[in-house]
Amino acid sequence: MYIDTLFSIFALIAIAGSLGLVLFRHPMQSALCLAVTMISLAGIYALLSAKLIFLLQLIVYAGAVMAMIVFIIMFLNLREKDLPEERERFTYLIGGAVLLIPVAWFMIKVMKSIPGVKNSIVGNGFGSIKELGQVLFTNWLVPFEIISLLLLVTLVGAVVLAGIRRESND
Amino acid sequence: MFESALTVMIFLPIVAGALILFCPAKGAARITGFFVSLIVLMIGVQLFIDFDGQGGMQFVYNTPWIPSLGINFGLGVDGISLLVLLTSAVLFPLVFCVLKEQSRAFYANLLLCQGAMLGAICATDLVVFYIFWEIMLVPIFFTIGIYGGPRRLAATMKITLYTIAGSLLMLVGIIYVANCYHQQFGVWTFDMARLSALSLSGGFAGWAFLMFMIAFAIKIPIFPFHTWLPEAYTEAPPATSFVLSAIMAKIGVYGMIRFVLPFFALEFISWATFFLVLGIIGMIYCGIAAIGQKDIKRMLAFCSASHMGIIAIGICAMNVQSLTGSLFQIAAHATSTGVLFLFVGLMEERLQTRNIDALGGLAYRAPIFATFFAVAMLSCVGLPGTSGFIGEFLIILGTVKYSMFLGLLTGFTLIVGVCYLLWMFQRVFYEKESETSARFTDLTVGEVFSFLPVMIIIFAMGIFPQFFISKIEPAVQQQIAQLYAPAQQQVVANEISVTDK
Amino acid sequence: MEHTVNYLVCIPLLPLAGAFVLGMMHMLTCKNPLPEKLYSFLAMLGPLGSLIFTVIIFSTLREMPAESRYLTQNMFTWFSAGDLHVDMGLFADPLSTLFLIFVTFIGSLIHIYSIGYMAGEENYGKYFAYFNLFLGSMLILVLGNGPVVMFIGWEGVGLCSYLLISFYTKDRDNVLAGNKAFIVNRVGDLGFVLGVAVLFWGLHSALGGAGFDYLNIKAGASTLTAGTGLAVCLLLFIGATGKSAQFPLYVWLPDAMAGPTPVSALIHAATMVTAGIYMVARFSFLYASYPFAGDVVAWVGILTALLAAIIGCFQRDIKKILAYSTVSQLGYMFAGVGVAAYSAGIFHVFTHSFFKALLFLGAGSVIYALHHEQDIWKMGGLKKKMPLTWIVMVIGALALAGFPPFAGFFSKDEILFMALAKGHWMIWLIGVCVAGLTAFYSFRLIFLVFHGKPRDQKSYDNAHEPPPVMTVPLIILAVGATFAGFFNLPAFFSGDSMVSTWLAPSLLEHHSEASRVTEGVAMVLSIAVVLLGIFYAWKKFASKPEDKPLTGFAKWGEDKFYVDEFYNAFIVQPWIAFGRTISNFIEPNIVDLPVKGTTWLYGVLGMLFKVFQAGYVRVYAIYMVIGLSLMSIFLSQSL
Amino acid sequence: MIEDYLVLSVILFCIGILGVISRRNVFTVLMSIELMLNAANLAFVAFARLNETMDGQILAMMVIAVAAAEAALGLAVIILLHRQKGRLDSNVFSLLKG
Repeated sequence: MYIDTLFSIFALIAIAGSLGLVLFRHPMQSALCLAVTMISLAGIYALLSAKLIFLLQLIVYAGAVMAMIVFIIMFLNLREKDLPEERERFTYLIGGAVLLIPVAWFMIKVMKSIPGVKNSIVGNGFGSIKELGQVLFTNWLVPFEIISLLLLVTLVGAVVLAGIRRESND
Repeated sequence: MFESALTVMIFLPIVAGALILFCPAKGAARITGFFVSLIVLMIGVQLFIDFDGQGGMQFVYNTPWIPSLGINFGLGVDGISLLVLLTSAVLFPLVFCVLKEQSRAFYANLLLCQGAMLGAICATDLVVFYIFWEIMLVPIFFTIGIYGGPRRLAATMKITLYTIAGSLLMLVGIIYVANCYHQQFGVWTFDMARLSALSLSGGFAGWAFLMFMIAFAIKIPIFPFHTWLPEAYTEAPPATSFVLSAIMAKIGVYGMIRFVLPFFALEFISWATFFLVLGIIGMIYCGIAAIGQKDIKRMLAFCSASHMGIIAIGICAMNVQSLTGSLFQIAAHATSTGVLFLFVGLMEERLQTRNIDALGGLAYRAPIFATFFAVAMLSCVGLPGTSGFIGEFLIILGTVKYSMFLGLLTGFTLIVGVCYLLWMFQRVFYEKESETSARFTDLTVGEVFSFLPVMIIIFAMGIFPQFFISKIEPAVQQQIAQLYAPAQQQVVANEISVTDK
Repeated sequence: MEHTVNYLVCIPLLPLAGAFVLGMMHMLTCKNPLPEKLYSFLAMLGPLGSLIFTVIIFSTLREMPAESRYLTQNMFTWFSAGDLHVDMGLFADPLSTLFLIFVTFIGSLIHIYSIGYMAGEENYGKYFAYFNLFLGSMLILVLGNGPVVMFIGWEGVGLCSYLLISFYTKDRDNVLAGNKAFIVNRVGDLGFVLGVAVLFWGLHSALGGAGFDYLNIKAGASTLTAGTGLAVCLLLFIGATGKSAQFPLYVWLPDAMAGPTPVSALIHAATMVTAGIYMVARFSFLYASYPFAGDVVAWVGILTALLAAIIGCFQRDIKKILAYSTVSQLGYMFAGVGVAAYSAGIFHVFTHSFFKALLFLGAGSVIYALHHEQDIWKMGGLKKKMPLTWIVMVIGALALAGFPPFAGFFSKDEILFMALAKGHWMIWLIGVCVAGLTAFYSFRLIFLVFHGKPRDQKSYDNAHEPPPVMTVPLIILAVGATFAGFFNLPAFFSGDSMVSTWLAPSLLEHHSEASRVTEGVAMVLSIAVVLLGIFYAWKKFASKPEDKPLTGFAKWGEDKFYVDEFYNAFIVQPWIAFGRTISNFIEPNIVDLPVKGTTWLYGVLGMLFKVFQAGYVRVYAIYMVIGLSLMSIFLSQSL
Repeated sequence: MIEDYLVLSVILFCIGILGVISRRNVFTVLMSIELMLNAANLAFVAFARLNETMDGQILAMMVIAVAAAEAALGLAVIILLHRQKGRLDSNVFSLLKG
């Protein structure tokens, strides 16, 4: 029972955070809202017995990625006048919401049609690091390798893109 | 002849074309291209000699390609394709030995073009045919687009989009035919011979028939689908104009005989008059249009279109004589109009102009050139003793059988061609020498020896046509018999139903 | 009797080989030409060789029984498709042998004459190459074993005619005349080819895959249906009107005089233009069965004769006069073959070739002497300077006018008499009138050129007789023009009609008998008309000719009744204008319209859709969401 | 009930889309995309729980890796854009305009 209660609380926080992300004008505020959402999502992962994902969500997402975003926002030293004027923002928001209602409705309908089970904590190592690691390195080895390659490429790419250009290249 | 001769013939130029790109020098590329086309020529001639003229497919090569859809990589030659094959094999070395040197990519494109054309001619499987048919367009696209005249881009777009539109229609037709076979026999196949068992008519078959016809009519081109032709022929470099008019247009004709006649016999018979009239209109219309041209190449473009009209007439008249005539004319036209394009190319290289008004008196400077040009031109107007006559005569003869009145109109080919060609010859070769023409030099020894074989072929085909006709005629007989078979069956069926009542 | 021989092919092949060799030599050495003697020697080999073979053939045929007098040679199958089977073969029977004789004989003479006439010309070698080519083609035409093989020669002579008319290519008018000849001939060829095609389809069941040659056609001719047969005859006759310059296709022949004079003599008077008559006679077995076709031929012929004779009376150019006279005489021949008097028509071809070649060569000598002056009103009094030429020209004119006992008299009178005997009295009447006109214009020419006072003193002073290489052929031809008529002396003069008898196996002819009295009266009448014509010409032109501007009908006649202008205005100009219209207007604006329309449509659609391409990624995302949303609405229906 | 988790993921995803289409600030757009990835992750994990297999979680892990990569690249691009144009308005970049 307490799981459902916790889920409701986390869900509300997550939704509120995400709405904040969309609605705040300054990216810094949005970023903080996103961090809130991510942390509450981490909680939800825990409720779903995904221990490793819970950890990763906290460390990688809420930690590393958000820190990077926040860092860059601060690095660029954004002031009010740097921000784009978004007067038509609310028109778009309302229009978008109207457009998305059928999408959401359809998807929710699909989700609801899945035969559900009552959520409870699953024991015997489900979602723990060791079991997950075994699956990852037996069934998912090749995708794993590809992902690592992707990260490498990203690294190089980011350096190339954001790195300092010589004058002659411009 | 060795078993995979056709495969070699098709892929040798394609592979060589790719390799040519890595040649160190332009000259080397040209020489390599020349020798490759010479090898193809030798294979082609050997095939022609070995061909026994019994009417069936020979030199067949068949290997499964996509078994799940019944697609085979099938090649073969019969009487219908023999002369087209021979033409594209024999005349090709010419484009490498005359005319100004071009870049490596140009020669690579030409070789690719030859390979694709040979592939389309030899294919016995519809899918293989379609693939080569489309590949054929690629080198044309590049050679016109890169090496063409000042308005080349518009011309390239027009020819490419026009022909692609046609071939997409044909693709639909091909799938329809295969699907019909599948419904009737429960197997997928794209093999020509097996699909010939179908005789499609009525309903969607009519549309599929028109799709095929439009695709070929664009390629040939038959009036009123010819509007890409003047631009493309005029803007293309001479070698490409030559390839387009001498060989590629013929593959449209060939396709019509090979695919439309067997698959849609009844439809074809009911539409024949319509297309025949289109052919006549095109023949006369383009012939008259040629008179209004100042640009020799444009005039020849219309001339070519006019002659293609005659060839189309020969097919639509649907008897042995006219169809033989059409097939013969395919080769004859390549030796006359096709070669005229090369001559005009030479003229343009030397004088930097193709304007009839700027020329005059070339015959005094260049008697050999003038003589060669005149021979090709006379063959073009169908003078007996040259290659042009036999085809035209047989076509007119056949058309008279089909309909006296249409035969009369077809006969006008004798008149329209002469009018503009003589006029052009007079203005370019006779009269007073113009300033531009004074720069002209006669053919070099090398050029003379390049063109000499063609001249000999022109006369040989006019005097000993039976050498060629005897090889293709049995196949034509079969084709015609096959064409009328479904119609006769229907007649018999109707008679039976009448007697039943 | 063995009918197959293997030397027939030599007859056309010798001149053709000569043409090839000469052409090659000329083409390769035209910058620094070889000596003229070499060319003329090589050029003579072909015609003379052919002449020798012709004599052999003639003697061989004479030894054969009259009913089966023919020789054939089948070389190879030319082409065969379905049940059409055409052999490349030659066929010599009395008819073709007669043609062979005078073609090779006169051809050789004119070759000799040309050696003198063309001396010093720039393209000496080319001229003889073309001449040999012409002779070869003409011999193929005559010897061909069927209409299709004949067509090689038929077109070949047309080509040579084109090449030789436009021989002086630097002048545009000459080339235009050549073009005109070729194109007008092509119009006729259209008729010929269609005629052959219709003939084939009419006969193909009777032929049953056998060779499409005269022997088989003749054998199967009876199976033709009436309509087909008539159509064949009329279509073939269209071909004949083109080649033999009959109305309405005669217009090219007067212009063809642009060529060198020996060319006019050989091609446009003696040989090529008679091909149409040869062809009609060759198909006599068809024409004889369709009297209507024969009537058409006869009427077209006689009316052409009349028209050309009238025009000929008013011309100023010496060669044009002769050209119209040729058209007129050809009309006679057609009248002859049209009324089924084939041998009479052919005999006129034979005699005509002598006297017309003579007249042309004589005119050539005059032109040569006066340095290419062709206007008869600038000549005069040449009798003293050129007595020999004068004599032969008078002989030629008498023969042309049909004055006894010269060659033209017997042949022409035979035609007129046969027309009368077969009941075509209108044709006879017109024919007699034409005879009078002929006498008038030929003596107008003689009087203006040779009599009276010189009207151009300077060129008169320079005039001289041509060299012997030119005069000898003239003399030989003059002898021919005088005596050729006696070869076919009719029974009226107690002759044995040698030529008619010789030709009989080749032709399907029914002799009609008329009383000797009628024949005598008709003959006297035509002689009287001829004398009247000569007298009128003498009165008008012999002593004090006046070159005053012509008016009224005469003006019309001088301007050739504006036939050329009519063709120009109603066929040539519209044709060209139509060509221009097509390329400037119809092609880009009408035929290309669907293509242009398609591109326009795409352009408009592009402009339309461009509005949606704001360029902001966000906006594209919105489109995506719109699509997603619509899809969701659609999908939730089915859920 | 597990489907509640899925419904949450749908809601978050839709809010993410809303962010992408309504905002012009490139930072916010980037973060909205992150949010959408998170929503997808949630769905994966929920399905993993539903079927009691761990493949869903593996996928979620990979998505996290990809998201990290995407964030790194995205930020690099943002820096580049800011340096070139001096603005953070996505409307400035309209090279796709027809």
